[in-house]
Amino acid sequence: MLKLENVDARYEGFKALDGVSMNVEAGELVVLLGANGAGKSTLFNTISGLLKASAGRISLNGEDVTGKKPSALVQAGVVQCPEGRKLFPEMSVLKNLMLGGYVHRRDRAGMKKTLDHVLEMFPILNDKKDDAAGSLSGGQQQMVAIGRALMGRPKLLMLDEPSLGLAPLVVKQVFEAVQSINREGTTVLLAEQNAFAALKIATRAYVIENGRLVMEGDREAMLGNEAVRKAYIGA
Amino acid sequence: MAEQPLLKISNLTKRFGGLAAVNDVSVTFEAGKINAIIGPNGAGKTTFFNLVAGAMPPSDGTIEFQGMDVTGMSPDRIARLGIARTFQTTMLFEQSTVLDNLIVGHRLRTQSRLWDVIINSKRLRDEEKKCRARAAEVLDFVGLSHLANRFILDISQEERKRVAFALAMATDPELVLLDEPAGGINPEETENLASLIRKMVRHGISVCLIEHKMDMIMSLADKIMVLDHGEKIAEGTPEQIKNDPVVIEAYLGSDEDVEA
Amino acid sequence: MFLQQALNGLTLGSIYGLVALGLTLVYGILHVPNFAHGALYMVGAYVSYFIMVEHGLNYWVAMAGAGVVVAVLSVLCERLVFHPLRHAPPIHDKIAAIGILLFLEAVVQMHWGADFRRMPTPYTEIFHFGSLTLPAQRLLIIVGAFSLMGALHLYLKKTMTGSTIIAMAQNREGAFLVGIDANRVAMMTFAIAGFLAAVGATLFAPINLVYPAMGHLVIMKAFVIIILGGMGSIPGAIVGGLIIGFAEALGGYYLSGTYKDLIAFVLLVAILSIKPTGLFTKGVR
Amino acid sequence: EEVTIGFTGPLSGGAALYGENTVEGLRMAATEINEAGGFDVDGENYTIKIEALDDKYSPSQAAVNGKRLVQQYKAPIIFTPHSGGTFALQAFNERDGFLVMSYTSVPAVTAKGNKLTVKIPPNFTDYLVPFAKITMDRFGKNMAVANATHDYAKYWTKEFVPVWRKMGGEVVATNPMDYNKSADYYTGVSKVLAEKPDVMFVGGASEPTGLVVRQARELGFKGGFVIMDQAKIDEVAKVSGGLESLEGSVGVVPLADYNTPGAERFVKLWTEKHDGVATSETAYHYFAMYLLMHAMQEAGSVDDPAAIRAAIPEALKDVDPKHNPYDVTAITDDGNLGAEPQIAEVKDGKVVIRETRDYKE
Amino acid sequence: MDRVLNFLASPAMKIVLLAAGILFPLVASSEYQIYVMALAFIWAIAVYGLNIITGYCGQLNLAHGGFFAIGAYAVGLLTVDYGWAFWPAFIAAGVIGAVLGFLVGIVSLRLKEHYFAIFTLCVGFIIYLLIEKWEELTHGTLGVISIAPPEGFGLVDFTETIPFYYLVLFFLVLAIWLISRISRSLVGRTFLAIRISDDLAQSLGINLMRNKVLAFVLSTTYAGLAGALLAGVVRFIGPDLAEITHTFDVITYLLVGGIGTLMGPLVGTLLITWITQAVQSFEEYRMIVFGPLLVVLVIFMPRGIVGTFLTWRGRRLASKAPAKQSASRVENKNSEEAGTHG
Ligand SMILES: Nc1ncnc2c1ncn2[C@@H]1O[C@H](COP(=O)(O)OP(=O)(O)OP(=O)(O)O)[C@@H](O)[C@H]1O
Ligand SMILES: Nc1ncnc2c1ncn2[C@@H]1O[C@H](COP(=O)(O)OP(=O)(O)OP(=O)(O)O)[C@@H](O)[C@H]1O
Ligand SMILES: [Mg+2]
Ligand SMILES: [Mg+2]
Repeated sequence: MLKLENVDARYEGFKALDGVSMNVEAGELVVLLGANGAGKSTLFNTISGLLKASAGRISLNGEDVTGKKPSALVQAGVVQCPEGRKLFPEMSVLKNLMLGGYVHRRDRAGMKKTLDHVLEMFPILNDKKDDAAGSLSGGQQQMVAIGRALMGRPKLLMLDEPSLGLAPLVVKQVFEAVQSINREGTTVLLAEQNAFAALKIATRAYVIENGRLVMEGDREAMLGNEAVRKAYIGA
Repeated sequence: MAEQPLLKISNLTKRFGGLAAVNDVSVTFEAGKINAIIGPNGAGKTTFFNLVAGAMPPSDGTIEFQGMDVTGMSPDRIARLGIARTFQTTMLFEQSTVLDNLIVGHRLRTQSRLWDVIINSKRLRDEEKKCRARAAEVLDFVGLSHLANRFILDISQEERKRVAFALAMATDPELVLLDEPAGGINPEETENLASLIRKMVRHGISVCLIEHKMDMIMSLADKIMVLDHGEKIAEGTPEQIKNDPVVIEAYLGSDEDVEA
Repeated sequence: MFLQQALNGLTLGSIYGLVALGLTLVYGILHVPNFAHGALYMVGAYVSYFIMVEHGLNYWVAMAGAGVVVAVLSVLCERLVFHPLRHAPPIHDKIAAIGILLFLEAVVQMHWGADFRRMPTPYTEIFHFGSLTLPAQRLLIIVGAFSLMGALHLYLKKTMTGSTIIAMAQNREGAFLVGIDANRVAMMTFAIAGFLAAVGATLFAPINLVYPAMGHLVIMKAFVIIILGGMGSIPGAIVGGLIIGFAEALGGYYLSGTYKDLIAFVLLVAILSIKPTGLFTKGVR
Repeated sequence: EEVTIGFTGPLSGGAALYGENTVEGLRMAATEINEAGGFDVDGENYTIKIEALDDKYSPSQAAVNGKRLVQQYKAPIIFTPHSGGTFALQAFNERDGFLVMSYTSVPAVTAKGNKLTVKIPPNFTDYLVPFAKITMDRFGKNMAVANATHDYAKYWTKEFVPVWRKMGGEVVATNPMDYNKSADYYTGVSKVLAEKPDVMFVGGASEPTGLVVRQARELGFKGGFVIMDQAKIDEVAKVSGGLESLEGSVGVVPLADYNTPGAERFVKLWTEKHDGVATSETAYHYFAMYLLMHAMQEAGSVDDPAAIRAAIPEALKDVDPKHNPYDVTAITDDGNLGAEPQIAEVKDGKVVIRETRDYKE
Repeated sequence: MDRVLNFLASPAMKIVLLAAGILFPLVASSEYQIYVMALAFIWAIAVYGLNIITGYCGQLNLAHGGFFAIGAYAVGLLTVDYGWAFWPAFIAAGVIGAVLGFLVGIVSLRLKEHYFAIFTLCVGFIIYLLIEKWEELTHGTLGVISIAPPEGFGLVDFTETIPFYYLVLFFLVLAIWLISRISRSLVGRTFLAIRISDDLAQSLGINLMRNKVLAFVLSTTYAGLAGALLAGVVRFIGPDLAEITHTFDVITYLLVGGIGTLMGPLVGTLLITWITQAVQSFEEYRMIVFGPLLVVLVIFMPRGIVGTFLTWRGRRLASKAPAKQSASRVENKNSEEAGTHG
């Protein structure tokens, strides 16, 4: 479904992605592991068009999407739930969610359905739906961000550290939610620090280090890999 | 010290409009201990810190620090009394060097005024030396001496967290409040950070921290307070908290495996 | 007499409100006060003058023409100046806006000179209601301004496209990520703001004069208004416009004509001294 | 040889047109003089070069320009069309040695005893009695003051109100308005009209004055207007809705209606090369340039400002009437050029010319 | 090349600049140039004032021109209406600037960001309107005529351009010296902390109000004294001095030179002053050039001339230094003013 070939990305002079090639098949749940600053967010931003790849090629279902605008990618079904949430802080939670469905704005019934689904997944948002998103706690905001991404009814959902700052109980819920989203047919690309929980629901995983993909493997292989355990799972 | 708690909170309440972000919380923290605050998102943990640090006035209740009523004091006065804090999102002076960032941390222990600057008084020269020395000292303490002349822009996330610790330490605090110090860093670094926190306590600084990383909290804390919907729902040792059905229900969840 | 002054206040208030609306919208996107907005207002008046007086076309054609021209100009400012500066610290946008202002004034002055010009109105009737005098043009100003404000309010609140403007204002990247084409939204906002400024100027010009410095005081008052009303708030801009309009008309009449222009500013200073975030803003973390 | 005559005034910003008009007067005269082969002083032939610098109406910029004109361009004479510029130049003109030709009616310019200053326009005080008499006789004794707020307007009010009172009149309302900044005059105009005046004293720049007149009429005012000399009746009429709206007003005579051969010739000269209306400031500067040429000849020097200043009374006699649209004939010791101006009254929809001397008490 | 760069940023450069300032009257081709230079120095002092509150402390003050005018009017009114001599009036101008700065500061500095900017914009406008309308005090639109010049001593006569030039140069050097002291001291670091974040500064025990007000008072004192000097040389002032355009001018000088840098205010002021003089002959067309120039400058040289130079030099030094992985991303590395700009 998604294919990257030798993609580079730069911040001014600094090469943050170096020859990244990866392949995500439809229906997979692929986890991206990496230390801080390894380039996970950079990779996501490059895929979703916020950053321009300085070399290489990105294609979606065989179609070249390198250098496309983010709005075009969302239209094509690639939705990112970004690190740092990037909510609309002074808008109500509900408005935030509705805007998540911006590309489906003509399909009111469909939007309503997705909205119900999201509110069911995060009931607290229902209580807070008229509050300004910026007044929510960190974790609540994270839920809004995930919910907003789901409202775009993604074909490929990219989640950048969705568990950041979440309580264990909520983390668990989030992972369950991700898993069920994936089961319902959405391809998921997940960047996580919480490697163990992520791998448990993954089909496959990549490890990124200093902007390079250094390892790839399916769930069992990864969970069993000594180096991975040591670096990302701890103990 | 022993008879007098370091921090004594009574009936602390903070309302935002109709919402009680912190609701009638009473708790005491002992000196020389690591006290943790946990709770679901939006439970009011950061708000609790904001109240203690004076960043916002409470709607109700009192805060006593070392036997002194500090309720409603301005944050800078509270800092001078010996409460330092770090923020949930690390704030540093990106375009200065690590050392330059830290020098101002000791400013509150100095007396120099504009007049001293104009006449270049001895006091000013002494104090600048003192601030510099203190900066070097805390940098050494957090183990980053080798980065003294690097720019904040150039150092890693975990190093920034350490610099933020050092900055708080530079104020010569009795108590430091750490808001999710291990947010966004990997397990190995988390462990390093935990040892740093232990080291702070060994040096006579009391610590109060907010974290969601349970394994870290459980191994680190002497005492844990659990907040939910602004209310204190439990308090006790890690052992007690782990097994408290109320906490499990509200926060931890019954399935242990997500904590791996 | 009170009613007459109230009517004057309403006239002034609706023009101020219209200009402030554009300003508040652009503020939302730029996050800085756009000092060039007053110059757009001025250019709007000149374009109308050009179409109507120099080419003898109809008043409404002139208004539409000015609206379009200034909208395009406003979009150009966004593309050429503010877009490249979107990551710069706020002070830079302000300076750049001043640069635009100097430039536009100089261009207008080069072409038309600095003298006062007069734009006639096709509506010269004067209505009398008892002791109340209401020239048709003033009626037009009030009705025109309020219909525009109403329409804009509905557009922003009720349509998804309207929401995108607000979304953009709050988080650019966030807007990108839900599939909003941020550039288009920014351009649209600037276009609307420019259009409003030009229409406001065309409405107001017939009862005033057209000259290169005509935007200065209006824009200062518009700043006061958007602060009073809370930056980025549409109803705030309208209410703020009315407050200032009435304060000036009534204050100028009952208190002091000499210090009339001070009223708006003193009001602002007083209000902000008591409530540092303006009248209508909600506290948000 | 070339003599440089300096000018500092507003050539950009809100007052640019005014500034341009004044320099244009100098340029017209200089071009004529140069095309006629220059002029002779002490056996040497000279042409004139006008060096005009922009000061945006700012006094400190005028001072900078003054320094530059004197030192870089060696100008013995500097024109400036505003009081602020004049005051700033007066801080050093005696020391640095240049003559200030000031186009402003502000009395303080010559009242402070500066020896090298000439004030070009006539004293507006000559207008006061005739203005008051004509309007009072026709409409009544109650006057409302609704003129502008800038310095010149204030001088006028200060002088005019006592004259009006002395002649038995009363001031029923005083509400000067900022003609250059106000967004709307309705408030101010309705405020003074509430006191039911017979006569309104208005005036500032012509166009805003026209607006004030227009709005007064809209609000039902039927009396006459005393129009301060800064505003020109013909231009006021364009905004206020024609001469009919000015019925019963008094003001200065538009240059085009002025009854001197110099004025007629000047207006013709102007309309050959420019569009728009010839203004008095241009005509006065045109005259002043000729006056100075003759003064240099009388003084026998192009670079001794004191001598040039001293020669002006003589030079006044030398100026050809065709170069003297306003028939300026005298200069006071303080340096005020003087003329006996004419007055315009709007009567039955027409401008009627009156002589000031007919109204002396 | 590097040697030149290092020299340009070294203390020796300051001595060279000072020498140039002292020698300028000897090489100037006319008194006019000296006069312009003296005026530019006066404005530069005002710009240094703005740099304290805006460059170091991060609060955009749009009333700066108003305080400049207040200083000028203090001298004008005290000497003309109350018969004071210049020097006492000059000191009074500084004090009045400080006191009014204090009063405005304690009200306005509670506001954040644009609210502060627009609030001060309005304060500036109120100052202007008061000067224009409050005739009993200020002479209104008539302005203040015949202001006393600074009294000289012995053979020195400050109504002469060259002695006045040296007088202004003296004050300018004093102003820069004080700022360089402050910016490197604990006080300056405190301002910087506030610029970066109010919350962080407070948590470090910094009293926000006290420090912001201090910076504000310093800046208005600078503005007041600069205005006083202007009144002493031009000797006539009108309300136009308080117009908002002067604030914009001052900000432009600051930005062009480099906000938050030590030499930026001087460089910016001198450069623009001389460019303005040079394009005088374009008369009204010059804004057509100047406006876009300003835009281009902020887009392509956002740190101003001095800031850009320091950054560029920093990059160069960094790239020469033993290769560090991230060295190329260093935004801003320089020894001279590391702590004071950004
Ligand atoms: N805007 C930027 N400008 C310059 N360098 C950047 C920028 N954003 C990221 N980088 C650098 O690029 C590298 C990769 O960063 P990235 O944010 O992609 O890492 P990450 O794997 O997502 O880390 P984290 O776990 O902290 O989110 C890091 O060295 C980082 O410092
Ligand atoms: N300034 C504010 N105005 C209004 N509501 C606020 C404000 N600050 C916090 N709140 C509300 O108070 C509650 C507690 O927030 P707080 O930030 O203290 O939570 P927290 O426990 O730190 O959560 P997290 O673990 O997610 O950071 C939340 O519901 C939040 O929406
Ligand atoms: Mg990341
Ligand atoms: Mg929190």
